[in-house]
Amino acid sequence: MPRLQRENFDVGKEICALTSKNQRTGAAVSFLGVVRDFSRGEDIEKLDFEHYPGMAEKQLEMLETKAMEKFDILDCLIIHRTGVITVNENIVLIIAISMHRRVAFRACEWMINTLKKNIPIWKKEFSTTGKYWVEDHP
Amino acid sequence: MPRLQRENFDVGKEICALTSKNQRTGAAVSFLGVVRDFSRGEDIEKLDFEHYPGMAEKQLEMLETKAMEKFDILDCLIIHRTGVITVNENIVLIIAISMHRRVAFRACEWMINTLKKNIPIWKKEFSTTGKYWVEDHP
Amino acid sequence: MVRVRFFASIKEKVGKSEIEAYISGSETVGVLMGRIADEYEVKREVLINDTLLYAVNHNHVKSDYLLKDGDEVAVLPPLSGG
Amino acid sequence: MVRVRFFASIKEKVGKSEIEAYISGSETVGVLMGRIADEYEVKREVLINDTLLYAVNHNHVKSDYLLKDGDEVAVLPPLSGG
Repeated sequence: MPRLQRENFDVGKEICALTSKNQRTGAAVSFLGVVRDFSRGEDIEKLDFEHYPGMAEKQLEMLETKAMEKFDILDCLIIHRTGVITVNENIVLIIAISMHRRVAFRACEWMINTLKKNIPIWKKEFSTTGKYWVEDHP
Repeated sequence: MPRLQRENFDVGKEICALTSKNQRTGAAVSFLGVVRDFSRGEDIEKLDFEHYPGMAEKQLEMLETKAMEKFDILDCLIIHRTGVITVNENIVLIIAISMHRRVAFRACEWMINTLKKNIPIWKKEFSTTGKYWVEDHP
Repeated sequence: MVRVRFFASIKEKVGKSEIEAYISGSETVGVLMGRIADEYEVKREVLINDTLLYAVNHNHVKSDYLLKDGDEVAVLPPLSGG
Repeated sequence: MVRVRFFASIKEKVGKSEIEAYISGSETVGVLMGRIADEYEVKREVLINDTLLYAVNHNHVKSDYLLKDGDEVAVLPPLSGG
């Protein structure tokens, strides 16, 4: 079950919880997105994440379900934070576990790419010169 | 600096230590290898990892250096355990951090693939029916 | 009657996070957007352009999707999660 | 004189983890392996086959690598780390 939450998460605890639930696990691939101090030539102070309540959760659930159907993985998990997040803090964590590593890499990368395209979440950047909604896909 | 160690490692702590050293970090991709309970049709009890002291450390250092040269990543880390490891325990952790996610995925997967080909480490499987050295690349 | 929700930059441009709108018979998302733009005096390009996505009842739809009474419509500016 | 180290399955087959061997003038890793097989009474295929890797002074080398006095040679069965 995906989670959309204000609080931070513990990366190691989440990976461990997933792998220890499934003794067949041979590989766990994770993607952690964190706030960079620099974006589009500007120094970043913080980000503010808005989401579409209801739809974001539903689409995240569909994303996990599709990943399980599309790839030969044992389990997966998506956690995305909302609200204000400062430099070097965690934004998003995606984990895929599998018997063999290749599919875990493919599934994890596919999930973060698809999340960026499909999940109704928006990021406002607060830089030293102003604030603006990010409206492209770097 | 890579590490070859008997003790377990804390996945979250290692990822965090790497990302917090570099404020430009936008993405951290990690690969965690754990002991599966099942391999080649047999139930596994434990693995025993032997390595070539001196050469394994040196080749792991070269692997990190090459990854830094080959991919646009900010940093990377390889930790591999030695000795006896039981089911569901950690074997190896590989982390790549970068500004943008794509290169971190490429670098992390390249490192684990290259580790399996080049680093003088050998795994003995102890199954319910016997023990044997693993001599292929699944 | 449908509920229409705006997010992020669109919300700031329209000046509202949600409105209610009557729909007449078989109306598409695109046609409704045109009417809303006129009524709320924003340029049509704000609500109708290639970078926007639309959703009805939490599912992604195209602008030719036919609305029915009670639908929740949403205008999604370019997504930037992750 | 060179030091020769064996690991994993090779160590078990040869029955030793390391030996010392004299080398005569310009001898390759492959030639040395043949001599060791004869001397320690293991089949040549144990020390010379396509699945093995060789290392000299901690670097991967091919079997035609020319040894010199003081080298540390290692016979590496198929690797299985990770």
